[in-house]
Amino acid sequence: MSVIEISSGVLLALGTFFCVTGGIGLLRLPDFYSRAHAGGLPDTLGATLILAGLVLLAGPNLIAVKLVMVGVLLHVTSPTGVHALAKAAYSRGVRAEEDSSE
Amino acid sequence: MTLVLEASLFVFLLVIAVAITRTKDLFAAAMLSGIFSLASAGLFTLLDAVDVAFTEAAVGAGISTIVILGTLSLTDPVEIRTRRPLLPLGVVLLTGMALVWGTLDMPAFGDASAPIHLHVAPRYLSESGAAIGIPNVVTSILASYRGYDTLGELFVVTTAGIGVMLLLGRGESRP
Amino acid sequence: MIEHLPVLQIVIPLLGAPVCLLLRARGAVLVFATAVAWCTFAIALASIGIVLEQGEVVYALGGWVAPLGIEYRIDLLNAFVITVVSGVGAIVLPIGPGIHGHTVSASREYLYYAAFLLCMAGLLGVAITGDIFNVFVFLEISSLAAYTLVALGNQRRALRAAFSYLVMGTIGGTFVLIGIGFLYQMTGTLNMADLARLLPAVLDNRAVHAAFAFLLVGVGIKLAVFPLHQWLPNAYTYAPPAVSAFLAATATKVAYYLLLRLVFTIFGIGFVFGALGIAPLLQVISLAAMFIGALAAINQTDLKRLLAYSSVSQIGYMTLGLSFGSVAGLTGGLVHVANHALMKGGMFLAVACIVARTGTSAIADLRGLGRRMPATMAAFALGGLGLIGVPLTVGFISKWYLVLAAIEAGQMLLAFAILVSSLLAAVYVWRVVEVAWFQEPLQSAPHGEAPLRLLIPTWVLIGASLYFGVATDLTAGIAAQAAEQLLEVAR
Amino acid sequence: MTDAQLLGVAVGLPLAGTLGVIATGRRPNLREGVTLVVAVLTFASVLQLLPSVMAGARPALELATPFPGARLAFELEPLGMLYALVASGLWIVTSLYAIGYMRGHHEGHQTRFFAFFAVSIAAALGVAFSANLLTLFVFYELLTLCTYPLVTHRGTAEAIAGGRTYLGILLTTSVAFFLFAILWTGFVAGTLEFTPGGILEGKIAGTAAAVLLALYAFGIGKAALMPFHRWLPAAMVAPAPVSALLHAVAVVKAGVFSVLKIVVYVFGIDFLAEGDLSVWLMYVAAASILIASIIAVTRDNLKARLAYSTISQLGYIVLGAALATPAGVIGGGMHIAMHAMGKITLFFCAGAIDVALHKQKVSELDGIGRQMPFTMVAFAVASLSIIGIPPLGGSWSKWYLALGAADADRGFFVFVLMASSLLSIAYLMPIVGRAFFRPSTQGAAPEGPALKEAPLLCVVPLCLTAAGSVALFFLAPQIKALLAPLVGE
Amino acid sequence: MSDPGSHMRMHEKLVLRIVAKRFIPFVLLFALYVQFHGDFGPGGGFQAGVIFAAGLILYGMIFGLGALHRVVPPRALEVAVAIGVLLYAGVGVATMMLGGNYLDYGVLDSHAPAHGQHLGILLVEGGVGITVAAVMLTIYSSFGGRERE
Amino acid sequence: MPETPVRGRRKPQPAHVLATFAWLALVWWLWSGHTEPMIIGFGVASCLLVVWLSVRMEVVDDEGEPISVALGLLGYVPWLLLEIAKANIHVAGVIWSPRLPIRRRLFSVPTSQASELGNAIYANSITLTPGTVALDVRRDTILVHALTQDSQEGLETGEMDRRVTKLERGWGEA
Amino acid sequence: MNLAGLWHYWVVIALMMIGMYTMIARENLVKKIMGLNLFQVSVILFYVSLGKVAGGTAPILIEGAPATVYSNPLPHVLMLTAIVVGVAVTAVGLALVVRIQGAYGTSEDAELSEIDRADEAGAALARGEGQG
Amino acid sequence: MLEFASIGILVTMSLALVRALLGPTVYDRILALNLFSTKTVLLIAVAGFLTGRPEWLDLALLYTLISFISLLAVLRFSKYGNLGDDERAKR
Ligand code: NA
Ligand code: NA
Repeated sequence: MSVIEISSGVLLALGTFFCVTGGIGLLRLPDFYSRAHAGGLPDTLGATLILAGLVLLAGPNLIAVKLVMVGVLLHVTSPTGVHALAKAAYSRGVRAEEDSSE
Repeated sequence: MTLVLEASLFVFLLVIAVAITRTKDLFAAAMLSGIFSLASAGLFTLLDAVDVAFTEAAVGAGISTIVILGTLSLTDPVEIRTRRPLLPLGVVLLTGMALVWGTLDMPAFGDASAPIHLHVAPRYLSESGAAIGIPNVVTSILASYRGYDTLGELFVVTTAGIGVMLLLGRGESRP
Repeated sequence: MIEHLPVLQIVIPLLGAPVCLLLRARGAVLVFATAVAWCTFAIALASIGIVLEQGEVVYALGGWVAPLGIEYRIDLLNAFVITVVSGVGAIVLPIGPGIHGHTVSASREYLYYAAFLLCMAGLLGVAITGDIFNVFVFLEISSLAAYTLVALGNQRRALRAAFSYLVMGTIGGTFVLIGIGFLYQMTGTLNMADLARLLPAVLDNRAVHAAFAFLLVGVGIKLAVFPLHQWLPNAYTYAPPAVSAFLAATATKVAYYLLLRLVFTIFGIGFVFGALGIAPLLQVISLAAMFIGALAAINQTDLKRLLAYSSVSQIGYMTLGLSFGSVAGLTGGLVHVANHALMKGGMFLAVACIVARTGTSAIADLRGLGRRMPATMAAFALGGLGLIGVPLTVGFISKWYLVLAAIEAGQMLLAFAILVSSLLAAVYVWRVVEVAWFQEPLQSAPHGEAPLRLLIPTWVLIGASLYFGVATDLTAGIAAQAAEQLLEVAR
Repeated sequence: MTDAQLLGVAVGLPLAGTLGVIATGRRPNLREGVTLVVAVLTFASVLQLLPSVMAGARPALELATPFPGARLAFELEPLGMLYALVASGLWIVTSLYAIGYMRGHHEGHQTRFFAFFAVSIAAALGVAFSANLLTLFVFYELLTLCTYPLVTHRGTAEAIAGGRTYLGILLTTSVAFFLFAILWTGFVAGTLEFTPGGILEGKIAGTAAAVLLALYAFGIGKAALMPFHRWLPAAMVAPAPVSALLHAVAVVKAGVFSVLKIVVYVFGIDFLAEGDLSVWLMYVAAASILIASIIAVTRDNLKARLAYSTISQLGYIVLGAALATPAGVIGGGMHIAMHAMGKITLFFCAGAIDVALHKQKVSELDGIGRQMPFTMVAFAVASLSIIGIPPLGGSWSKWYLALGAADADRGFFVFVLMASSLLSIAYLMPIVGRAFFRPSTQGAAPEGPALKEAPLLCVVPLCLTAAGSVALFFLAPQIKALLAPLVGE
Repeated sequence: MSDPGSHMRMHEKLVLRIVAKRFIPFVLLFALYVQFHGDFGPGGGFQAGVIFAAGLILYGMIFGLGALHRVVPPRALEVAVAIGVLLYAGVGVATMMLGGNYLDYGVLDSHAPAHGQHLGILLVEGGVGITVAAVMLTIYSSFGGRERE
Repeated sequence: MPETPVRGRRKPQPAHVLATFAWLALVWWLWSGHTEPMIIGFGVASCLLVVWLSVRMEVVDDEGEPISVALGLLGYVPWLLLEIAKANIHVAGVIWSPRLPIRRRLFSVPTSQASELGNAIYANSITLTPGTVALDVRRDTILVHALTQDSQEGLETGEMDRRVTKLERGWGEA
Repeated sequence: MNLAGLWHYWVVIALMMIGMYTMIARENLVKKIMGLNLFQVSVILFYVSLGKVAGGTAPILIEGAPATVYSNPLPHVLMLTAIVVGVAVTAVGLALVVRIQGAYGTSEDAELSEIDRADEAGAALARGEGQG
Repeated sequence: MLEFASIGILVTMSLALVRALLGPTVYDRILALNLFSTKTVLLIAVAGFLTGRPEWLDLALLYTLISFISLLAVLRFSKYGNLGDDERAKR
């Protein structure tokens, strides 16, 4: 196994970890707004790490460029989407639970 | 590994399909049917049908979902259900059994010696390179060998467009 | 250019639609679309001539020889069906959508003509192609256009009728698609002639049986064969009258054509009647359609609905003709395709005349209309005589062959049943005749005939149904030849 | 003009007359003029054919070939000649009568009436001329359809109901049995052409042939064989000229004519006689004769009584056909003419009484002989002809029928004929008796106008036909000569 | 469904608007890329048409149907529907004129049939793209142009 | 259809048009990888078509084509990615923690950006960073939902705000 | 018979039937259209499964690798058409739903039937009165 | 490692699906389904490498694009006040 393969593997593993974490968060967290936070996890760091892992595997070529593009696209659309969603929920009266203190 | 992927996607599809049928919230159902298309497109990719996946993603998850949502915004977005229909269930079970029965003699999934892979398809794969000169055999067949089908397909789209225009107007003002 | 006639047959009406979109002006579109429709009809007539002269005509689209590409394969059977469809289309199209009611505003009439041309082109495409998947594509073109056209009726129930039609039609289309899939899986080809060549080797495979079943049910839905007919009555009742006339005269006919192709060309009678032995089943279904359809027609209070149920019944005759698997039976079924198109098309147009003047098609409102609109009601009555099968009308010709086929097959009871069911037609036709002629007109009854724009096409169709009741070279003559060809292929 | 062309002209003239009637519908005198002229011309053209047919010619005219091997064509033979002569000849007098009746009765829709009347005659001539079963069937059905508007002419609920029965029975029997039988025949024999000696011999087994004969006998509903006779009384709602046409000439005679023709030219009398295939039909005909006669006796409505009389008399002709002996067939054929002449007179009289006195019931007719002497004398003459008393036409046909029964060694049917004659005396003569020998009980003024005949246009025709009944007695030998070729003589 | 956007004040969807402005040109470009690379990989006229329409639909959803109609007037859409179809079918007519069968692109280049094929495919895929995009947009604006009755 | 006055639309400047074209051309080139003249030709034509349409759509302006931020982004994005990574780890810890130590809050943070584009970048950055979600962007504040106290405090330091403002500096009119 | 090699098809069939069931059993018209979509996508899946060759790859020719096994391209072509048909039917169907909602105020089949029945009864009543 | 990643992604998708089915509000569902679709993108990318033909990342681009547009469409067109309630919104 080359260095590239190893580092790619690490990146993939980490990315996968964050993805699954996001999924679990989506289930565990108690209300919509909290889940919105978890929903961002897999799209940001998780996706970035996985795509980075793949870029390493692909090597410097068009494929890598497209992987990067997918990543960039995700980074633009994901927060915009989550923001729009949260905003819509908020403006249509989904109540945001607030915890008194830690 | 592909098998695991395929199986998981199939399970997703089944779950989503049942959810679509069961949910009374039509917005949720609309989103689910978009997701259904997306997941099935994933499956198409695994089954080597990249062109189909591409199209299904754009159409099923994109346009169809938008049109369904547009309809929902003009209708009541919650379904009411008054009866438990046994007849449809019977019809569906019968149809399903007929289909399963029909598959029993069929060549196994992926069998390269199935008649389907032996008669015309190999000629497309072997001849299209020289005759047409583009790598995507799907495009070669689509636009040339069966270009007439595609013309028909285009007219299907046109007909739908004319139909919607006739029924709803062109959108510039209500009829 | 003569060798390109087969493809022009389809491409000309197809291209008519986008040109309508470009022209847009009401008068120009009407003239243009009419010209296109008549041109299509002329080509169809020419094709019959060519086929009679040279035999089967094959045209490889894209220059790709089948099974690599799609081919058109015209024999007498296609030529016959195509002529019927384009003929009725040419006569009915100029009527337009707006004689009564204003579901289509004048500024959008061009869309109606475009949809009409597409519907016609789709039906023609189904009838002409030699590729089974191409059938599906064109079937969907015509169906989509038909759903839309039905929805243009001036009552809100037209919308629901169109929706049910769409749901049923889509199930039918999808079943056809599934059937094609099985066939393709077992043979590797989509070309009909190629399928006919390859299928015998795999006929005992269950996939092929399933393919046949799904194709049969799918086409059966489009054909509105009993008990898959539920979509038809409402669709024909609430559609604009000209659309009812066109669809009743053509859409189910093309489905019937498809059924013939499946049974005789693709699967072969050896399989269908021999191995599967579905003739008795088909006969039971046909008889049920003939009687239940006619009895339902008798019970209707609306003229269009009456005609719609009558269509269900008449479709039974066609499938019955098929079930004998004999030349006489096929001739009967096939000639009834043309004959029923003329009669039913003419009668629906007569209803269009009535609706145009009275605004209603309720039978009770026809009182005394025979005196106020004699030409219209005479057309209706003559068409009705055809449905009954009175001599000197086309209906008699069809019945003749069908009964002969039954006697030939030694099925005397069946022959008797055909005759008796045609008497039921007398009941529902006569109900209308009595109301129209032997009751006093309502005060609100109109004075004066329907506009000529409607009356002329009505009489053209009814006149043809009388003419072909005597001179049968073009109908029964060709149908008989087509039947012989079809059975020759099957043997 | 060749004979073949004359065939076309004879059928075409009434059709052209229809158009003329419609075209001149706004001017009644002109319209009736057209009717009369056309009627005379039609009769003339039919008459012109007589010499050649008598001389053995068989003029033929091809019309169309809707089915391979089954054409629409005319071919005139003796039986058809006779029927055509009766139909077209009586059309003239009926037209005259109809003019008087319709005007006297102030009926509506007269244009429609005369138009359909003309078509009916065309159809009847088509039946007479038909060269094969297909042509026969076509014109037979046409006749049904174009007489329907005549039956329902008045448009009352009763008329519509009567029309329904009329159309229902005639259509049902013709489509379900007659057409079936024709197709069966075509399938078995390979041809539908009327051929001397028949086309079925050797092609069909005995039992099947009997069934086929039954299909024909009952399928030809116009022959009013019981139990498919109900249409005839039901059609009584029609105006009198229609009844006259329907019940004396065109329609019922088309039925029995068809039966005769099928017996002679499809089965062949030898085939029928040899196999005893038609014995059952003799009994059915006999039953029809007797039962209808008995019912006739019980009817008080004059037209209904005449209608049942017709059913009974039609049974004679069917019986003649079923006997399948030369004398039987000749008698049957002859009775077409004899009964036509007599019965049309009776219906004319019934209509005249209705027009003049507005009476429809036998029981109301006491003493009307004095008010309507011409009418009632004609009635008496015609009755005697129907009963079969010389020197009236009816006696000849009954004679031949009885002879036929005797030839077949079936004495029972001789007895039936006798019994039926007695019954016909019972239902006809009382009317004459009432009219002449009973005092007028009803009517506001017994001493009112002494003479109250119907319009002249009604009375003259009925006198003519009564005279015709007498004339036929003397023409019987010629008729026999005309019909002789039917039985190979 | 009223005019998307008219009832939501623009600054309320600031983020969407800004992202969309950045985004839409690339969606359209992506569509054209798919159009012209269908020979080499997945995609082609149909997919391109849909994506192109999706880009414009995105515009319509955020800036309003009125804005969309200013960019692509409904009548222009109708004409585009016709033109695309006519382009496709017209190629067929052209091949007929050049002596081939209908849609036999080989005759488009008498020296190199394969090149003719390629050319034909490009043309007809173009026709597909135009019509599909126009129809999809028409459908969207037909639904979007209605108000709840 | 009522005319909807659209705020934030500006007449496109030649520089913006050029920049758009450049971006599109670059992206095409990255996507395509084909060097045949024909495909290149299609590429140029496609870019021109899209530019033309974009101008028609009035999406080619400072907001759509933020030339001026391009350079600033080079500095900002790495910082943001780092922040995101840190926040990710933080939230992941929370999610995996058995007692789910969350403390949800709704609060507003002031914004110091002059332009709407700046606001948008700030809001998206907030949302991108796990633990905080921008709910509503107003003229000079953003309503934020925070998952934990740490997340809230991290945002309330105002560092992200300052960096975004710095990013948009030198923009001129906004 | 190779049952293990057929499960793909069976799952696809199950999906089809769910779609068909939704299409014919559900009363909400939009739901019916969703069922229609499910049904058609499943059929597409069926065809695509037919076209799969074990160990094959997408039928886009790889230059310089003549021995590559490709899956059958024809089902893919056919299904592109089927997808188009599907979206066309969906659009027209939903346009009808919108019009029905506009005309009746509901898009539930049961309610629609009720309204139609009431209409018919009303019309019959009116006619009866007209005669009397 | 690719296998591991794809299984991880599948697990995430399943979790998202569960949340989509559980709701309770429409926004929860939208959120979950959006997550599901973006994970499909990753899955496609990974699967491309797994099956040896990674060059169709156009597909992944398309998916991202489409799911974004769909999400906006959902938000744009969903306008009921009473969210995620299974009672009839009106009538
Ligand atoms: Na392609
Ligand atoms: Na965040």
